[in-house]
Amino acid sequence: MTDTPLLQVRDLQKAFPVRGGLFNRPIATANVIDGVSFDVPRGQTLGLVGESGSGKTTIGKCVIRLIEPTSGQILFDGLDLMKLSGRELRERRTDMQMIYQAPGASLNSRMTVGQIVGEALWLHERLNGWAARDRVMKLLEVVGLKPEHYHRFPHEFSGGQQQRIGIARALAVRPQLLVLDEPTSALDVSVQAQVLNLLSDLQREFKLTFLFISHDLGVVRYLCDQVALLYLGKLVEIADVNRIFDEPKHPYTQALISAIPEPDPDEKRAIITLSGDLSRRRPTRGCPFAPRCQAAKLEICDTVEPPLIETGDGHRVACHLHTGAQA
Amino acid sequence: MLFRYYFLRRLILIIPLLLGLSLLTFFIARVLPGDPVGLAAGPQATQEIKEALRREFGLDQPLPVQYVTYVLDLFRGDWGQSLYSRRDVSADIAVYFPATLELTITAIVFATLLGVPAGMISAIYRSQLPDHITRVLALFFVSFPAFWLAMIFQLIFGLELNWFPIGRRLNALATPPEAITGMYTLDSLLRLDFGTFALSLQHLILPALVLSFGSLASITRITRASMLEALDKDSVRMERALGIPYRVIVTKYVLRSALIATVTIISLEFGWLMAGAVLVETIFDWPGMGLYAVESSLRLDFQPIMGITIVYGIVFSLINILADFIVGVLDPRIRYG
Amino acid sequence: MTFSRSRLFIFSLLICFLGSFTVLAQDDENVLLYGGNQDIDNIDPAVGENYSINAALVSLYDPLFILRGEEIEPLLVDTWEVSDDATVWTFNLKQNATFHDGSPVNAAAVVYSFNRLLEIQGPPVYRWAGIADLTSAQATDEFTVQFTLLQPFAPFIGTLTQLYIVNPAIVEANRGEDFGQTYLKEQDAGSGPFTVGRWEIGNLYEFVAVPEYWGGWSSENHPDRVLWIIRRDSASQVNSLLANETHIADTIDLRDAERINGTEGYHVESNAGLFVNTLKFNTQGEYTSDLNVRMAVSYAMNYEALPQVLDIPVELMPGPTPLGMAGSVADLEVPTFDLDRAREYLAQSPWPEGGFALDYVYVSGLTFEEVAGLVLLEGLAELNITLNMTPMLWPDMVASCSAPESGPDIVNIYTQPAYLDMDAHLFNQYHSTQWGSYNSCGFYSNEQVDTLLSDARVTGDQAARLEMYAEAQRLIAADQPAIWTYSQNAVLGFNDCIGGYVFRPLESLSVLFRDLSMDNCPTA
Amino acid sequence: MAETPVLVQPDRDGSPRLENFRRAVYRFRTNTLSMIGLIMLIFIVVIAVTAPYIAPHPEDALGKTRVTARLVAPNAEFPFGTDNVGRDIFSRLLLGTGLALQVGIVIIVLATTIGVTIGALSGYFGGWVDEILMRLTDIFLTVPALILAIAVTAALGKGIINVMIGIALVWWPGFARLTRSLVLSLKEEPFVEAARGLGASHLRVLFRHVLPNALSPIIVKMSTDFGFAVLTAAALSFIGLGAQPPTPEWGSMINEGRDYFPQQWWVATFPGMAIFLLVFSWNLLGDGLRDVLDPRSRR
Amino acid sequence: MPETLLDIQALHVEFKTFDGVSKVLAGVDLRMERGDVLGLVGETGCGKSLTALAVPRLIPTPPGKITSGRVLFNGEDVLQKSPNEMQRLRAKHLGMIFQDPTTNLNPLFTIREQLVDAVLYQRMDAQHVPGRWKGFLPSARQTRLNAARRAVELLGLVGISDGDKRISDYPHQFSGGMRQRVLIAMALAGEPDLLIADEPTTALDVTIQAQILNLINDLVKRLGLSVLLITHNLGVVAHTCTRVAVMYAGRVIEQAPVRELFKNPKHPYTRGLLQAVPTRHTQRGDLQGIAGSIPNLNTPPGGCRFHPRCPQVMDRCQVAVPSNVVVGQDHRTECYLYPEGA
Repeated sequence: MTDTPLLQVRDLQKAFPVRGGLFNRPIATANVIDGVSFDVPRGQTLGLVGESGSGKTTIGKCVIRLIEPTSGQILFDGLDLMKLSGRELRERRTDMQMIYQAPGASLNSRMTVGQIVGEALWLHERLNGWAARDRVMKLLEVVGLKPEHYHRFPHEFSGGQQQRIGIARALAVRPQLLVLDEPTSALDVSVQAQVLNLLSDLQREFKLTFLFISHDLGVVRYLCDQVALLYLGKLVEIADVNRIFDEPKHPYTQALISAIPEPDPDEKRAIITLSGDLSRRRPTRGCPFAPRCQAAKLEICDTVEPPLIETGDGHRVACHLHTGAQA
Repeated sequence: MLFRYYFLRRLILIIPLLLGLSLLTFFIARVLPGDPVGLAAGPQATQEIKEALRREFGLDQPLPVQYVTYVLDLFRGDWGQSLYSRRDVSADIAVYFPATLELTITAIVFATLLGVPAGMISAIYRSQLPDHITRVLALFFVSFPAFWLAMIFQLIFGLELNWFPIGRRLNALATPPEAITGMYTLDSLLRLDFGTFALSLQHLILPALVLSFGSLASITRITRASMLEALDKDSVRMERALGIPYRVIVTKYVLRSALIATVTIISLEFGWLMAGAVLVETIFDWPGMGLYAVESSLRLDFQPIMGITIVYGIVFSLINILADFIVGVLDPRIRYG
Repeated sequence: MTFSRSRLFIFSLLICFLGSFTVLAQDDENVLLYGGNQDIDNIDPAVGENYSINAALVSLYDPLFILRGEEIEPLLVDTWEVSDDATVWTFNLKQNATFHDGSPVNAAAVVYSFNRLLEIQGPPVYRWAGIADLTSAQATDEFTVQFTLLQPFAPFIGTLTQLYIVNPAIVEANRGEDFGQTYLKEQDAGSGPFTVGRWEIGNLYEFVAVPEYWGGWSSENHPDRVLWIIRRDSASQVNSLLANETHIADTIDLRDAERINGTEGYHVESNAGLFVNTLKFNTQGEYTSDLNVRMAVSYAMNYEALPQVLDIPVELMPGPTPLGMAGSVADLEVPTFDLDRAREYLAQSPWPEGGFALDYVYVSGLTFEEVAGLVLLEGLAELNITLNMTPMLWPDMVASCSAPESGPDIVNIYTQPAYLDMDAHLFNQYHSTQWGSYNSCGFYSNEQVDTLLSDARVTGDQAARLEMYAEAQRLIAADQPAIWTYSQNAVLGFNDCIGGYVFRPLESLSVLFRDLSMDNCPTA
Repeated sequence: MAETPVLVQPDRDGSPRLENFRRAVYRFRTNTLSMIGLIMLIFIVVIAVTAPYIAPHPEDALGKTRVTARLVAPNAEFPFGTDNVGRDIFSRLLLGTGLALQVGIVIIVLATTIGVTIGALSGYFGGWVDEILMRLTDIFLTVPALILAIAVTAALGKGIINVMIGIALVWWPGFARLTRSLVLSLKEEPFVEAARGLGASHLRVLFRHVLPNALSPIIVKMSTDFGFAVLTAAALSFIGLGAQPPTPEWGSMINEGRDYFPQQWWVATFPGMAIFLLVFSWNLLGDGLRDVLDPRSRR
Repeated sequence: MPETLLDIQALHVEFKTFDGVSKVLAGVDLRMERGDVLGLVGETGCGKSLTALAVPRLIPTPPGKITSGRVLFNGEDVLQKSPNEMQRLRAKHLGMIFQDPTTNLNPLFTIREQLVDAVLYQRMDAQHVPGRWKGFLPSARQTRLNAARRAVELLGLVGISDGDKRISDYPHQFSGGMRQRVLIAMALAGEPDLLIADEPTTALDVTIQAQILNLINDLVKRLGLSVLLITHNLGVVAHTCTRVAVMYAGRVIEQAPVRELFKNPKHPYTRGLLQAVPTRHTQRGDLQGIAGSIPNLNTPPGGCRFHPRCPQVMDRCQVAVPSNVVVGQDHRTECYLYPEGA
């Protein structure tokens, strides 16, 4: 599969108005996402990693236009989603679905499983009655639920099962792209493993492309082909999963990886502890990460914002230490 | 957004609200089929007399012109005249409004003083006997028609037990305090006239009590609910884990968060009470806005109806803003925008 | 801490109860406490008119003539003459009358006051509509006024009881843009025995006696001050009277009257007045234009039940006019409660079996009117006629009376003559030119009646006039344009200490404070 | 995918909807007060239905008067005495029960319909729609209820129906505000977003996903407002804007009795008690429903 | 012989729900010595938080109820104490921090107000603490001022260096990690014998989690704290604790020193858990979960509560609860795979 990537995001930007003044008019904008570009090749998984507040979920929702981006290009299978009208967009929704972080909250508690999954079929294929029922049953089977679950309400299920219902609903419209927004972060470890395996199997079976949003590097390493790291709405590093974990270049990536608590008491690594926390107020100039950076800081870090630069093998990083600025 | 900006904006926004309000009232009042002019002109008035009256009150103009004239006059401080009594609306309101305000404020104070502790007790003893008793009592009192309860109270406490006077703001022979606010109790206090204060207070208690029952239940319920919510917060568990005595947690930490919801409901209830005061005013012969409003409405006397509506509009808005302000003081997290 | 708190509580209780013993400052002056059921809206003589306003006006101002008992007495007038055709009236004024500021009440003041009424065109002015204009009144000398009317008008003197003389100097000084209306709303400019004291809107009004009243007081123990205390509720009226919080109460019903008469030291004055209740048929209406229907309905009314259910003393009407009025015909044959006769009449109508519905319109909230309707409703049910009880806001009712098309089938109206003359009772109700005002909501039209009523107006000879009115009454009764139900007694509760009260059939509820005397009246 | 999930819930018979309902009933039944309220209410409804058959003098509600038996104190024949035209108060109370219930129901249903529609549109679409509708709501909230009700009643003309419409017109803003706030928070819920993500139309999202989930608090408000609506209607009757006589409307019965109070206390007292019982039972019921349905108090 | 700080014996706790009575804790036995950092591990709903809450007696009652068992703290059964004694015990001997630092601070009061109260009540007896109103008295004012000084010190202890400035702020002006530090400061105000930390890092980002864990490790070293650390994150345990207890469905099914447990897990559930975490060595498709999900505690499975999910289930597992067996140095488990007394 060397054709064009299924999803190409170019210079995505999302700004929220900051209101103020006597009449509460927008007086400024805050960029939550600032010029993010990446590709997701067909059938592969891109992991989008960052701390809470880094804008990763916003990117996920912008990609399938659940949120309107301020600017940028989103090419899905070569088609620019930004140019679609409301109706056209609604039709294209078939191709991309989202799986949510809180499995319970993403299901309408007033509807039965059958209705929830069935609604997707009705909306896209105007399928109802027995035909829909059969399809729903099949989908339930695919995600590992039983036929007798058809008539039950979401609250009667465990978190893992609820997430399966969500997956079944997403699969009902035969999508090509799934945006997975921390699909396992609300689940227990044992269940998380089940869901991760299910996703992995489904990807193979249905040739799905995943945009996997997570803050858990362990899971990302397990499921993703590429990883993109996000800091304050900007990409700081993006590369193959192995490269990221084997030779992380950006100090932020290094710190994140070192902070993963491995369940092994013997593994005594030096944990790089970042000072402070992700502050919503990014510095006005220079590298946004500079105030917390543990690496040897350069003068330029406080003045010039480092661009995202390819350092070989599709490994891109935004850090002055790696952009030849040392000199 | 800045605190003072927020409130300034709220104050400015009262103006469009009042415009909308006056427009609504104006057109409701004017499309009514009634003939207030015929009524005011008297049973044997000739057409000429009625026409003269219409002309005098500008009722022969097209409606939009009348409205614009009205609003412009309003900004000049001219609230118009009653068609019926020919008295200035502003002068009448200046007399009637303080009476209602006094009654309503006292009632809301009663309701708060009774309702908040009741709600607290109810919440602390959740699902136990004190809880059940308070809840039933609150529901009990709010379920009576206020005018009926007023009659019964008048009978029991006024006529039978003779504890309170049965109506009016003051004895006929007592001179009301010289007006500062128009509220007798407050004015007599300000003028250090304690005899009159006691007397007017005596007149005030019964009607205010009856009026307060309407809000008692909601204040109790909201206090209880918000107390329960506050008691259920993680921070309470944390405070208990820190070894802070429960008494202190409830009266210091929990109460403040419970009060936030209660303040909002009190402001809403204030509006309701003010509008509902008419029934109590009728029974207790209390010369207030409610009586004025009903009399004017029954006569379709436009100008007083408009004036009353606008006064209510201003008061409601100010009370809401005040409540927001108090909530803002109580809750440092509130951002204005 | 608890101790101090409870002390605070006891203290506040004390304050409360001390208040009730506070002795209200009392000199040995006579303060008359009057429990009035109604507000005194406006005391400009050119603007207001109702029983409470009239009681105030007649105390603050002097009219040319005053109603005392059943008579019209000259007050400011000394002697007068009238031309034979009842067009030119000449009045010689008493020369000792003075306004409160000491200036004389002269002919110029009378002309000024009359013209001011006409200029302002307030409710009282209808009496002179078409009869007088701004040129009518002329001062021929300092104390002589001559009215030259536009057309002959026999009952003119009766109307002059409503012509209160204002002090031109004061009005001119406060003329403003509205002919002094703003000023006179709450202040007086009169020559009457009282002047305005405390004026608390919606609550209480004080009249202070003028010590050197030019007309002199009829009693030494006249009230020095009168407090008009608004008591809207009838129960509190009686309670206040019996508790000596008031000396006179003006909203008394039968049961209250029994209670008052049964209590030592109090009594009730109940007299048949000219306050008349009628259920007017819309004589242009779909069903009610039919005489037989009107007769049938009238015979279905249980008249005898009314005094029992109304709770107020009433006199059943002998026909279109109340008995107390000069010229009333007593021997008319009017319907009684007789369902057989009612059925006979109905049988002659186009709807012999009934089966239709009539609207009965009354002012919402007025119990008397509602109860009268209930009594009629029960009788009509026997005739298979439905009565739709339709309470209306007063202005709505007034509006519906503006034209026959919107006029209700039956409407309950109280009327009261504007001056003491049969003309004031009949003309506005039964003359076809009067359609549109709610007193003529029956839309009655009979050419003969019109002629009689018009002619009686312009006839100077009183006997001839009364003959015409008698004929008119017979004609009207034959047409049965209304169910004449009852005239309502004026009932006032008195403390026995009050003397000098004389009932006035007209203005029956407006007490003449100037004639009252007080004998050691107790005050709570 | 080797594992088979195990159900959290034990297997059981019946449909899940029934099960939910049963659970709510159970929770409701444990609340003694609301059970008392419910029983009282059922009792009242039974009276309303059977009144024509059990009232001793049913004709008294249709215009029959009894001039000879005015203001009779309660006795065997007239358990609650008679009124000023000699009608049996007991019978009139029984026969007025249906009307009192209808008044509350009509007002609340009307107000809910208007309020929920406006609140839902306002909350869901936001922007200028929200701005306009909410300013409108503010205005209606600010108009003194009584004045508006009187005006509307006057404009629409006579009759209890118009009183109900009048009150409903001042009642809806509460529902609009409630619905708006519910919709505002619900529309941020992931399941709503998921529905949009599936390509559901706005109307579908609103009516199938958002509103059903806002139902519980609305129902609770309906039940608690019921009593207040009845009281407000009674207040308007008391002012004299109520039902057409001789309809046995409780509020106007109190008004009629006011002139005879306190000597003939029964004329006003029993209708007052009747209103109290109706309102009280609804309030008890509403309090219980709140416990069952309102998530805030569900602990 | 090390001193026993906490000894929970056969603790049973029930919760009343609308679907019936839920037996949430079914005989928990747990023991920790002074100086231990004991990790209590398990999945959602296994009862680890309740076990911790039972020590300061903070289980919400109703609906919860301790039906039997003993909780010996410093040798005394806390379940027998009066409410006043409990309040004093919590103030002076126990410190507790919770999962979500946002909700555990009262948002309406400044950090100073809350921290000063914590200091005062942990240092003094309740009746001597000057209240808000009496705080105007000079002596009381002084007391509160002293407490405020101490509060700033405490903030310094937990790594908030500009405490004298930040103490006047409201909680919402702090970031999540800072709030958790403040909570730790409050819990430590009375120098407690035992710090119970209930999922202290779950709500935090991974970089902040590392900071907080460092802080706890540091405090353990500097103050000689004993910590009961509740978590579901095995990685956290591995790097922080000295001993581990694994809970499943209301029972402690295995406990051992941390190294022993990770290297030599005995109970099938423990093994399953360890295999379910993706590590850097896990290849795609290799991840093992535990089949099924946790049982409904209203109708728990008979015998070993883990048997419906256990890959090595035997007939006897479904009949009776296995007893506690010693399987190694200070290593005990509840499983029929291991013979008693081995």
